[in-house]
Amino acid sequence: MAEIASLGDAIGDLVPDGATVAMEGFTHLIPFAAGHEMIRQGKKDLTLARMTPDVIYDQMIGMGCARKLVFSWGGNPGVGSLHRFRDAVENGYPHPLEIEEHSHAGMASRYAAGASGLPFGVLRGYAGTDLVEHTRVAAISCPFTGEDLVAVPSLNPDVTVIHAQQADRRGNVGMWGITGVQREAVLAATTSIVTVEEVVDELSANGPNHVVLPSWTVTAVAPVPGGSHPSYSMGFSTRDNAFYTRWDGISRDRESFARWMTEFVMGTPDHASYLARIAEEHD
Amino acid sequence: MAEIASLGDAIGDLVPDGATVAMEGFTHLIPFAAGHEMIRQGKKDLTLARMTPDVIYDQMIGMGCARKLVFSWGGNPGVGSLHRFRDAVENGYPHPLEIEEHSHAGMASRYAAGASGLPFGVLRGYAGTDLVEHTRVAAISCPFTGEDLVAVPSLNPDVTVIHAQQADRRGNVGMWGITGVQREAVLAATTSIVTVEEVVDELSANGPNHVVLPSWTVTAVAPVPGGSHPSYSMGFSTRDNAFYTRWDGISRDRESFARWMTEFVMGTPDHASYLARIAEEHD
Amino acid sequence: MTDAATSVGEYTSDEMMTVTAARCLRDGQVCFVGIGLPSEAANLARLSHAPNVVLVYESGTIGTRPDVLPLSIGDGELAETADLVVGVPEIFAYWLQAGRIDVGFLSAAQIDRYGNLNSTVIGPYEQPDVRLPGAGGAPEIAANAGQVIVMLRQTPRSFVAEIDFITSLGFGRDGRGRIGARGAGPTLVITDMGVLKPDPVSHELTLVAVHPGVEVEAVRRATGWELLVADVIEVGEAPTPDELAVLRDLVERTRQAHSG
Amino acid sequence: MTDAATSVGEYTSDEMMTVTAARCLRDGQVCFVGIGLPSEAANLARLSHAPNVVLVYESGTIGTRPDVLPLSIGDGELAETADLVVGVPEIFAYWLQAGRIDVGFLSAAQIDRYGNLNSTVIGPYEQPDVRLPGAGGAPEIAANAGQVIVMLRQTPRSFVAEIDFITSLGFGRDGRGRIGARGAGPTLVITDMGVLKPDPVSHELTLVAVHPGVEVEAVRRATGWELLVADVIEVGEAPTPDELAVLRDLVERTRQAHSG
Repeated sequence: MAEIASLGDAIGDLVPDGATVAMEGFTHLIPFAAGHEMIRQGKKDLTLARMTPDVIYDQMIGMGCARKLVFSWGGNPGVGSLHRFRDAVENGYPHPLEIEEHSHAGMASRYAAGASGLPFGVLRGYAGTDLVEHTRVAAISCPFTGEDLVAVPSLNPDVTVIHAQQADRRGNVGMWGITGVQREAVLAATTSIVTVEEVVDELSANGPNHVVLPSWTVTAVAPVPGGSHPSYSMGFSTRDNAFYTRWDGISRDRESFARWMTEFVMGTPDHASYLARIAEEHD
Repeated sequence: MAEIASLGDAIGDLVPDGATVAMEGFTHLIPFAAGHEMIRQGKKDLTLARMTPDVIYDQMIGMGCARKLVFSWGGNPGVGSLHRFRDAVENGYPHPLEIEEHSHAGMASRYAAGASGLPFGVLRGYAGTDLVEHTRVAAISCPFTGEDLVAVPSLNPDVTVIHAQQADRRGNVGMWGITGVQREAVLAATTSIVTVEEVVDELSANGPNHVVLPSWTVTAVAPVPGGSHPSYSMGFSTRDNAFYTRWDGISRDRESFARWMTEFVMGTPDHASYLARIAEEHD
Repeated sequence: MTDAATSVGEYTSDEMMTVTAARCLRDGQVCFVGIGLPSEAANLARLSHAPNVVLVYESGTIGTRPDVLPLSIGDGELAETADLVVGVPEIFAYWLQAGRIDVGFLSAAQIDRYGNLNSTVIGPYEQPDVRLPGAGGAPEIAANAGQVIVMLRQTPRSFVAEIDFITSLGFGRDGRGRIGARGAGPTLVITDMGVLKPDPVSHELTLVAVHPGVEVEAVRRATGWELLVADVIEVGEAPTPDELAVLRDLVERTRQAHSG
Repeated sequence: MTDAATSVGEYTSDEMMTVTAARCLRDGQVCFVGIGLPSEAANLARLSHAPNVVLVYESGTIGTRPDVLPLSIGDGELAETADLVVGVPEIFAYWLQAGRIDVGFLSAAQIDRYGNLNSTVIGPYEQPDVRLPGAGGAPEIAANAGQVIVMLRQTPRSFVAEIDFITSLGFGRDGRGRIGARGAGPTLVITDMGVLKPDPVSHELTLVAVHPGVEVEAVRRATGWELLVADVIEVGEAPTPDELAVLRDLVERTRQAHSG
C-alpha cells in the first residue's frame, strides 16, 4: 500500500545518492517539484533516466546532481537546446557527464521489458545507425524465421518518480491524457514516488486514456498541487510555454542559470513558495 | 476506413474457406452472431484461433467448419467440457481436428507480437511442462544476461472477428469492460470484421477500460444487436449463464447437437431470428 | 456434487477445504485466482480476515470485489468492481510474469508426488482417453507466482503415481526442482481430506495435517502412491460459525444471482 | 527566422517548403508527424485537400485534429482532439513498428547524398563540437514508416559530403541500401530551394524540382557535394492564395494561442 507522505520526506527517505532514478512524463505531467526537491536536498551521483531530459534534467545536471544520463531526446521542446546538458557533455561542466543514449522506441521497449519482468526487449530499430556502436543494443534473430532484429536491455530504475492528477485516500493513482511511459517506468522500478495534484475519495476519469496504478504498486504518494510546472497537468494547468522559451536565455550562461536556481529553487523552501515566486515574477 | 456492411456480406466477402480466422472475446463480447453466420454460409477448412474456444467454436467444430484449432483453454466456463471439441479430438467426429495448443500467456504474447510487427514474442513460461514437446515454442537466451527464456511465434490471422459495444458512423470502434486480446487480434490481422451493438454519432466510454480501434484499422463493421449471445456485452446484455449450462446437455450427444443447430442456427435466416427463437424457447 | 457424500458433521468437506485455503491468505496479499473453489476461498478470505487481499483474475480485472462468485472468469461484476481492468496480454506480462503475484491458486485433474499438475489429457496426448480443457493461465501461474496453493479433491484417480502430462510445473518428474521458473512453486496442497507440503529437501508432497474426523489411513488410500506422512500430524481446526456463515451466505447469494 | 531573408515575392521560402510538403500527402494517409515544419505541413494538408489524413504524434495521440499547431509534441490539445491516446511503448510497437504508418516526416541537422540523417552530434561523438538533441523517434520512423519525407533547409552546412553521425538510416553511407529496415526510406527531400529524390538505382539524391525563382546553380552552391541534377527540372507551383490563406491563418492562430 502506498504511504501518503510529504514530498520532502519521500525524496529524503527513498532517493539515496548514487541511485538510478527515472523521472518520466512525456512533455505532460513532468514531476518538476520532485526534481527541485532533489536539488534542494543536494542529491548527487545520480544516474538519471528519462526519454526526454527536458528542462527538469537540464536543471538537475546544471546543479551537479547527475553522474550519468540515460535518454533518447535531449532538447528543449519547441525551443531548441538544453544548454546545461550541452555544457556538461561538450565542456564537462559542472563535472563530466556520462551518457547512454537510445531512440525513443528503444527506451520505451526497455521500460516495457522491465515492467514485464523480462531481461530484454526486441524491436525493429537502430539498424544502419551509428547508435549501434555507441549504446547498449545486441543483435537477436528470430528462432522461427531467422530474421535479424535488435534487443535492448530492460531498464529497471531503483526509483521512478512521476506526477499524476489524482490519488485516492488508499493511495491508488489516476492519470489521463498523454501518459507516456510512466506506467511502465513505475512498474519497472524497485521504488516509486508519485506526486499528485489532488487526493480524492474516488478516482475519476476526466480525460482520455485513463490510467490507474493500484496503491500496492506505488511506494509513496505526495500531494503537490502544480507539481508539474512549467510542464502541465491536463485538467489542472496548461503548459507554461513562455517559461520554456525564457529558459533558453536563463540557462544559456552559467551565471544566469546559477542565479535563477538560487532564487527560485534553492531560495524557496517548497514547491508552493516556488510557484508563488514564479507568479510574482509574472506581475 | 471501415465499411459499414451487413454481417452476411462481411462474412461472405471477407472469410474464404481455408482461412486462419481468430474470433476473440474473453468470455465477454464473444462474436457468436458472426460464428453462426459462418456456419450458415458453410465455411470450411478453417484454422480457428481463439484463447478460449468456448461454445462458439464447439458449435463451429461440431458443424465441420474447422480443419485446425489453435487455442489455450478448451472448456465450457463454469460448467465443464466442450463435448463437440472433445468428440473431434477423441473420436475424429465429424472429421479429424488438428490442434495446436498454448498457454494463455503464450497466445496473448503471440497476438501482441503479431500486432507489433514482430515475428516472435518472449515470455517466462512453458518451462518444465510437456507443452514444449507438443506446441510451437523455441528456446531463446538473453543476449545481455544469458538467461534462458521461451519464444513463441507471432500470430497474424487472415481474418479477425470481434464484437464491440459501439461504432461511430465513420467506422471507429469502441468497447469497454473486459477486452481480452481483441485489440491485439485485430491489429495483428490482415482483415478484420467487427460486429457492434449500436452505431452512434460519437463513441462514449460507458464503463472501465475504454478501448478504441480507429476506423482505418478495421475492414468492416456490421451492426448486430445482441450479437454476443449467449456471451454478453457490458452495458447491453448480461451473460446467459443458463444457456451455457443447458449447452452441456445439448452438445453431449451428436443428435441433440445436430437438432439444436438445425433449429436455432441453420433454421434461422439471421441473428435477429436466432434471438427470437431463443426468447420463444424461454417462454 | 460430492458435498453431501463427504459431509462431516455440520459442514461439508468442501467447506472445510475452502475455509482451510482462505485461512492461508494474509491481508494485503495479491492473489491470482481461477474459477471454482479457489475463487470461493479467496473471496471468503476477503470477506472475513483479509479485507485488503487483492484479487486478480486472468480476464484482466485487478483488485476486484465481486458481491457474488463469478460463474465465468469474465463475468461483468469482476470488471465493474475492479480497481482497474487491463487487456489479457498485459495481465500476463506486466502483472503475473513481472512477479507481482504473491499467491496463485491452481487446481487440476491430476497431481503427482512432486506437485506437478495435469489439466491437458488423460491418456496419451495424440490419442487421449479424455481430452481436458488444457493449460489456460496455469503454466505461467505455476512458474511466476510467488507461491502456489493447489486445491484438489483427493482420490487415487487425481493423486497419481505417474502423471499423464505436465501442464504446470511443480518440482518436475524427478523432483529435482524448478529450472526456468522463478516462484517457489506448490508450497501447499489443500484437499478435502487434509493438507500436504513438499519436503524441503526431496520436494515430495508430505501429509502434514488432516481435517477433523479424517484418518491418515483414509488419506493414504486416497493417494495413488506411497504417501509420505509427517511425524507429527496436525488436525485442522473446523470452520468457525462465522466462517461458515460468511461462506454459505456468499454461496447462497451466488446461487440466486446465477439461477435462471 | 530565415523567412524574411529568403522571402520570394509575396510568400516566404519556408511557406513554399511547407506547401510543397503538404501537397505530397494524399487524403486518408496515416502520417507520423514531428514538431515544426512537418507538423505545419501535415496540418495544412488536413485543413485543405486532405481532410481525412490521420496525424499520429509520438506522444501517443492518434488521429488528432489540433486547431493550432502544437509547440511541444505533448501539448494538451493533441490529446483532447485525438481519436485515441495510447502510451508511448504502444505507439512505437503497435503503430509505427507494425507498419501502420504510410508517411513519416523527418528533419535533421545534417543529411548526406544518400539521405542518411544526423540529429546527434556535430564533430566526433565522444568529444562533440555541438551536442544535438539526439534520436528521439527518428531511427524507427526512418526504418518502419512506409516512406519518409525529409524537410530541411538547404545549406552547405546541412547538406554535407561526410555526415558526422547516422542517427536515421537513409540508404547507408555507401548508398547500398537499407538492410534491416522495412520502409522505402527517404523518397522525397523537400528544402527551401526545391525537391530532391533518390536515384532509383544508385539511391543518390537528385534535384528534380526547384521552387519558383530558384536557380539550379544556387541549389548546387547550397549543397556540400557535387549535386546530381535531373535532365528535366520541374519548377514547383507557387502557393495558391487558398493555400497561403489557410497556412497563415493556422500560423497566426498558433502564435496567438502560444503567446504569453
